[in-house]
Amino acid sequence: MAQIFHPSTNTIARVSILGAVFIFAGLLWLMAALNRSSYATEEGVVRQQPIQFSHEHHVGGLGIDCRYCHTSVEVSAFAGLPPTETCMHCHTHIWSESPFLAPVRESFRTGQPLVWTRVHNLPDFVYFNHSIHLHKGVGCVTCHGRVDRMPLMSKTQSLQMEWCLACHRAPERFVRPREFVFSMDWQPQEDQRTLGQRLVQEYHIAKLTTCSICHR
Amino acid sequence: MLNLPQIKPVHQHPSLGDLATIRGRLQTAQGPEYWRSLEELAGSQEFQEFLHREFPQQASEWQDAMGRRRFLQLMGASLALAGVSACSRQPDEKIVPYVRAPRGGMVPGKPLYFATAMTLDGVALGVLAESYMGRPIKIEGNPQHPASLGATDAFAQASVLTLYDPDRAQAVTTQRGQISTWNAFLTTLRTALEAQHLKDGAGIRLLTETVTSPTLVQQIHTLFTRFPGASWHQYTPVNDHTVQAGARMAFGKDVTPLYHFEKANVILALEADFLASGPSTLRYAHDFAQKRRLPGTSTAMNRLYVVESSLSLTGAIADHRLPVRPSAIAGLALAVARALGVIANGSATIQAQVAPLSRLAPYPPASEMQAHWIKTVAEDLWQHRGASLVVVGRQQPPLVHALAHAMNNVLGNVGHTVVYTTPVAAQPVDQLGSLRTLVEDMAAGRVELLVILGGNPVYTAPADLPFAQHLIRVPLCLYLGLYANETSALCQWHIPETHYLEAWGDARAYDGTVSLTQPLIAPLYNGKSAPELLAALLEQPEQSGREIVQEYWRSQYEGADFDQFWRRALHDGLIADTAFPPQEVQLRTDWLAEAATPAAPSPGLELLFQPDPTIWDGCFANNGWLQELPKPITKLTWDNAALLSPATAEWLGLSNEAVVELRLQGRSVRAPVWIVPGQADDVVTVHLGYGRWRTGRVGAGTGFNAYTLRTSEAFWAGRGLEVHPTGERYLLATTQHHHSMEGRHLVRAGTLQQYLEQPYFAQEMSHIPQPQETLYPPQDYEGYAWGMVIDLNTCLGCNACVVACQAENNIPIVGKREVQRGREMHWLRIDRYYKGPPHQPEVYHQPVLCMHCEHAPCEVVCPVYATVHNHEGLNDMVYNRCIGTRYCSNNCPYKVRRFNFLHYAETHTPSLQLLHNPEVTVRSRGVMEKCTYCVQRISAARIQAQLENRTMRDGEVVTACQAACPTGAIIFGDINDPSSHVVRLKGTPLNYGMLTELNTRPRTTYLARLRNPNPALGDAPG
Amino acid sequence: MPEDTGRPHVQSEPPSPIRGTGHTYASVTDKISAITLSRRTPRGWLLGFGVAFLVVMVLLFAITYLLAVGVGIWGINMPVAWGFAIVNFVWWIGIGHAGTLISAILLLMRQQWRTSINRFAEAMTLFAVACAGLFPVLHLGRPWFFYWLIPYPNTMDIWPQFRSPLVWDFFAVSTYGTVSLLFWYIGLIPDFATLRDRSQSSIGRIIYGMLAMGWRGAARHWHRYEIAYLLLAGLATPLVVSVHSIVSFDFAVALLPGWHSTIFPPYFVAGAIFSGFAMVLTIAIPVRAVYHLEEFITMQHLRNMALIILTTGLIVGYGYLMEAFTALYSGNDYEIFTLYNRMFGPYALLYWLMLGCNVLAPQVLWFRQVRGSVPLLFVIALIVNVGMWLERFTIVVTSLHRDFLPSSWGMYYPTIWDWATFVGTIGLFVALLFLFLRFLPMISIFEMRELVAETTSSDAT
Amino acid sequence: MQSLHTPPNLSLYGLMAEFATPDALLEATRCARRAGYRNVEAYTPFPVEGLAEALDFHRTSLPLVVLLGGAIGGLGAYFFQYWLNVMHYPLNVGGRPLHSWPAFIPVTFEMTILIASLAAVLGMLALNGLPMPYHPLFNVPRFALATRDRFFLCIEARDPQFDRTETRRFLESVAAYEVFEVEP
Repeated sequence: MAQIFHPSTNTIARVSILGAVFIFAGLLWLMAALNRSSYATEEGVVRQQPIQFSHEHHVGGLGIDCRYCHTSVEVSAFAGLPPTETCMHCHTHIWSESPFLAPVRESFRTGQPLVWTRVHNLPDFVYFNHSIHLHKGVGCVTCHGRVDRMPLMSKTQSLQMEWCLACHRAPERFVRPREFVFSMDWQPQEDQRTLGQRLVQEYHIAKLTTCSICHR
Repeated sequence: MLNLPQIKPVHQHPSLGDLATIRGRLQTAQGPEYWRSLEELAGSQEFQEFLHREFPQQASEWQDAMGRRRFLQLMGASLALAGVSACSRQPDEKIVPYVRAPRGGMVPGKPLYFATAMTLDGVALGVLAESYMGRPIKIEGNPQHPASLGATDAFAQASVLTLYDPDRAQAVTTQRGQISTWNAFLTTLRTALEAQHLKDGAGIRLLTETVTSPTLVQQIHTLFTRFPGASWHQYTPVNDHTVQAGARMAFGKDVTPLYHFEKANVILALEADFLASGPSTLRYAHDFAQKRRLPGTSTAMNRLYVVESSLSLTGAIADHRLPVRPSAIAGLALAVARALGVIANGSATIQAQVAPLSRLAPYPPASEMQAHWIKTVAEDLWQHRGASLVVVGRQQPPLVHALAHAMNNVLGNVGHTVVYTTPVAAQPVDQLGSLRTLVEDMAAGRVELLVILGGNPVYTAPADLPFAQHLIRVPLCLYLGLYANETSALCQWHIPETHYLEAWGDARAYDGTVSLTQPLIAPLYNGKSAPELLAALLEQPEQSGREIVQEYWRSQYEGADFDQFWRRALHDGLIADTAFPPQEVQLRTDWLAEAATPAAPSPGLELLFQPDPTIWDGCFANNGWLQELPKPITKLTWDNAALLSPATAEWLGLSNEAVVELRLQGRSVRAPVWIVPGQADDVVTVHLGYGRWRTGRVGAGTGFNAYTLRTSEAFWAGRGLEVHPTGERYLLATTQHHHSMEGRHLVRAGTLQQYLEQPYFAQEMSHIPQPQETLYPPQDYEGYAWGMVIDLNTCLGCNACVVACQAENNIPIVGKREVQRGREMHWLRIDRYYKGPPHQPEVYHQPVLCMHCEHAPCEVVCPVYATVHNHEGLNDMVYNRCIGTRYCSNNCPYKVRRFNFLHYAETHTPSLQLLHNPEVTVRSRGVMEKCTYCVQRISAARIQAQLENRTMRDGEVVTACQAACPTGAIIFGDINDPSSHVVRLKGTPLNYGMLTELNTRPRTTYLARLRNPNPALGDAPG
Repeated sequence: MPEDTGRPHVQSEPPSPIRGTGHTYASVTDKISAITLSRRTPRGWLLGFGVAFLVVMVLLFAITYLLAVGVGIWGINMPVAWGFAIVNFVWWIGIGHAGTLISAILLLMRQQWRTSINRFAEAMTLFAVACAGLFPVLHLGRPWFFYWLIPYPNTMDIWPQFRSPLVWDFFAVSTYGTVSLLFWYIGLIPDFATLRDRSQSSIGRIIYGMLAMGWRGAARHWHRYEIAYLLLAGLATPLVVSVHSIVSFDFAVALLPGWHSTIFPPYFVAGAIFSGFAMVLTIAIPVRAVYHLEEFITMQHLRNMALIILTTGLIVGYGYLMEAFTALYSGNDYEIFTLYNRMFGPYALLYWLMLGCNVLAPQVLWFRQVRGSVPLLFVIALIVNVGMWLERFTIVVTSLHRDFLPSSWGMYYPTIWDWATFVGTIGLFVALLFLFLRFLPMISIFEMRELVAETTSSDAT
Repeated sequence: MQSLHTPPNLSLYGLMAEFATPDALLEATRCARRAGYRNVEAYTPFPVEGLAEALDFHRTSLPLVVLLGGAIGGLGAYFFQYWLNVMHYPLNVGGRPLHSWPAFIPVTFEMTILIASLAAVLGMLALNGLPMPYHPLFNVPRFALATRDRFFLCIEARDPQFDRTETRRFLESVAAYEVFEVEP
């Protein structure tokens, strides 16, 4: 019989076998990476909103407290979204003619609500409660980032389960004194660990990682 | 994390596109705008969609188009191994804030509770409605209300589903079906009324159900002052005219007996299902339980004798139950009365009166046995003079009621265990007579304007009254009703009625207490309440229900600050001190004279009518929760049946599901047979309310219409019934196929005597030695550790907990076909077992829900951690992790797990999605689910406690089933807290765990059932 | 340059027949490879494959409908949450045991007769495992999440729950599949080389050439090859035992009466071998007739397999006996009831049928004449296949449908979709088998040559 | 003889002799070794007993590879399960201990087998230098019979003692059926 294969096939065969291993490993890595990439988590993604609302201006600039708009954040699971009314408190007086605010005035007149697109959107089978997190000393910034520096709102955290667990497993790494939960620029005066451990004691923060804490 | 498209809960905040828009509109609208926006809503596309939408329980396998598409996407995704990378981009979610913040201190994401009242047959039950972002989603009992005391029944629990029922009448219709408007109606009405003015309204007739509402009554009276010629007729298919007649016979005036079971030590119930049927059952059950429960050391326990022809829940818990045919009860009552010396011995002897009670009753010979029985019961009653009670049910003729009054009189019970008050019905009339005169008037053409407020007379009227055929001839007929039904079909005008959660109103509770109804949501379907319609008749159509009710009470109120009084009344849901005071009654001496002694029971079969235990007289026919709710005794769903005793069935050569033709006085209906142990021989029981020919998609095609046999003389019971086998079969859907405990100690029961001698008998019953030692290290649960105790001694099997659980946890209904396949979804079921001879069995009820075993067998076999323990010892079920191997269910010895074999969840009908509890995930196809001990309530309480820097108090967490239970048979709490109620009960000797020999260590345990038989009758139930 | 004279003629083609038959290295090679290399495809094959293929289409349709609508299309319910899917799974896995058993254990036991049947027995194993593997995935409520059984790093920080027998199953079955495949493949390498060197078509040469990986029968290669083969056999033997033991854990680990039993592992393994050999016979007998392989698959083979069936059948019978005994002896009401329910309950007929097929029918194999009659063997093999399926049905369904609480007792009735899926997998199995017979050597050629060599030398001595 | 016409300077892979029976090959191999040839390889249609020994090829590291594979698989699997259940995400599953070692055994066992088997097969192929679709021997047409019924002995050119004519003579002397020159 004559040769069926060219001498080069030997190399090709070996290389392809070796390559297959690498490609497979590579694929696995790629998936893991994709899952955590901002493509999947939508970190930093700015969404189309009815109004170009700037937290930077209102929080950073004017220093309006979070609770002025997100009224129920301390008492309810849901932080609350300001009714058009709230906007109009000020905007009947200032920028009352601004074209940017036309939708707000429209809504106020017609009674048709503004329809926003959620930026921090957990899956529907996850039950998150704002009030208790604040009460235990989790700052707004910890999960929402420096909104006072965001002209347009976007996520800064992945909000994936492993991210939640990171804090639920080691709260001392993230908690802060209650009085500073709404502060944008709070920095621990002492070592976060020691502070954290003290607060965990003080606030009776349990490391809750069982399923029904979030899923029911 | 894969975003599971099928799992679509209605979230704390608007989450789904279509829903968001709907709710957005609901929320943003205020007062009149609200109104308008709902009309817009009616026009909107998604609204149209849900009007023409199949219901979940018709869930034909292909029906779920969405699911299919979604599934293919998912398949594609996961096959392309994008699945592994979890394609975790979530779809954009819209969020809709208010325009103006709502009044009334509503916090977004937190529920509010409003007191209101639900009426059934005109009588009120006070409830609290839980409102979530403006949506009423759950009914709880009103602790301040005398009829509720915090408990609810299955009807109240299921009433929220009726509120959102897309099959409800949507618009004013005329000419038997054409869509019209309220204003068009008003014009017609005005002209008609003008015509009537000339003849003092001689042509006006008003047909209502029993009316207790003071406001409505006043309106009606005003109407009659304007139109003296008009007349008012009342007809309710399940009415108390026998009770009234009986009282009139005994006392010569209209009074209603109110019972105090908490004071009664010996009770004789004659065909009286006082624990489960009627407007006062919740209160009576509560009071009865007071004497049934064994708190701590007390060993006092009442004794209940029941004589009835068809096994009822009251009969099921009786200490002695005597099944006899309806016609024989009178004789039996007479005999007891005679034994008590109520009547001097007449010609007839006990023997003569009693025999032959039953041709088929096996050993011992009926007469002897019953003679002995009667004697013993009479003695027992006599010994407990003043603390005994004789109760008679509405199915019995007036004579028997009168006899009972006489007996209670002799026994000195009046004023103690029974008091007499003004009837709650504003105008107690013989409703049959009332309807008959109306029909005669219609026949004679004297009726020109007929106004029907509620009810469904065309369907429910006695068969011998040609109501329907004369109704068509009435020139102008206005019908106010929730549904387009048999009656609306024959009326020129149909005005959609408001649901009680949409309307203002008032009504009296069983004891006369005025209960207020206030709306939690603007009418979803353009409805009008009865007061509003009457206002229109009074030519003040602009009056809103609110004004009408408030104005009436303003006029009634003498006090200073009406607004404060009104606020208080609304807050409490009732007007204080409006209960009728007890009246002095004098037993007439000659009452017996006019009472014809009952004819000795004729041989042959008898027919007994009963309101259906789950859909009552048919008014709940389109309520899926109630349709799929297993009937307490038969465990049937979606159908009624002809109930026969085993002996009778054998004698007739019939078996379950055989179709027979029932013939009574020339009328006939075809019905499937269902054999019920404990049914009296020679009696066929049929439940009313089925066989509707014009109803919604849920009720359509269920059961047979028992009204076709029901005539004004054979109103509750009829003689001379013929049963003709047809050889056909009709498949019924039952949730329990096997009725014996197979000698397993699941429900543990004993007698009071046994308990006194050997308190721990229940725990000693467990025949297999329990392994106390285990290989597993002890799990220490610091903090809370939740546990439950269910007291079988006070559980009546009334089903309230089952529906409460369904409402709280978004449990879907699956439909008859799936139930037949054994796929019902109830997280909490009530097992019913029989023990002893089939003609006189002992009956045991056992609510079974997840036991939350500490050594849960289900968890170990789950390959994906979809069910695991939490730190408080709950057996968590993580729906979004579940892949549906169903191994957990196989390994669950209690079989409490439920699986979504198909897409059962209601995710397509927007109006029904408004009903979803946002705190509980809506489960997708292919996911296992089960009782969670209402973990959402635990979480809420835990968070609240922590926000207030305290620990949870005992009783702070109340599970849905516990809240509903009228007898407090379900107790939930922290077993780490030695002072908690649940720990106290778990410490009692009666406490036992089911199947503990498997070392599952259930957190849910039971208190053994006790019976208190009369030694003189032996331990036999009879 | 020397005269090449006196070339010794002793060395011209020495006739070396397999005992009885007149076979030489050349003839065995030619005869077996001819089946695969022949250019024209026999009509019978086309027909058979066509039918099988249609049945596979039925399977695909059933699966599509299943995935679109949900497992609700099957007859499963509460309490019988497992039905045909698991029954078929266990049945197929059991069948899949003969192959590896023959190749591994018989190899270790130096049973030469294995050579002519091990190749397609292994193929059968692979196909059976493939069919079996379908079911655990399909029976999931949400099959598209089957990969949650695989331990892979994920953003949920959640891994499989390794206490669950289903996870054990997953590892056992996938390992078994992989190892069987390896076993089969290295067995094929030298034969691929043969086909490569004998194939007339260039495509054939290239494909077989690639598969052969350039095998050239070097002595050193053969040496390592034999060691590797032996080691694999050594590894596969405990594996084959472990796999069905673990499958039996699915039941034995649960607390259900009728499942929770320590005898399950050995009795499942025996049952597996039992059904496996039955299936080998069911296939071997027709193949042998159609392709005239009587010289390779001799009556001796059939007789040996018959004996194995008889033996394992007895073990299985003992298993049934012990089940009954332990139930009665335990005094545990639930166990006793389950036994009683199997014998006299609604599914009693199937139970007795099972005993008939698995215990009674094989007893006729005590008779030499029966072992000698091919048609009888075939019939018995079929009976045993049915019987073993019934056994799995009995175990799964009758234990589930009446367990602890009488209130939740129920019945299980398979639907058309249950049947479609089951029959479909049989079609898949047969179709794969047809492909195998056509394109791969169904008998290990080089081992046959070895046999020729050994018989020659033993004849010489 | 085509082999005679081949130009002498042409480099060879080696010389290959064909035999008809395993015994002849065995004999020839032994002679070759005795004659001091080292780079010798025999090719047979099936494993011939004693041939490897005749080539003085005794030990292979394959068993060691397999042992390592098994060890890695087993230990790896067990410790992964331990890490997961005890350290990474401790969850209370049915009240069982976090470290439920009996439950970890099946997977450990299966992984042992799996990795060991993979090691066996891949190790064998690797040590045999497979896949090698191209090999000089295939240049010899008669070599196709090496997978049928013929037996070959090849003395490679890189053998220090290799000499075109000497070796050919030697091979013919051991009664080869025919001798071929194998071009690289």
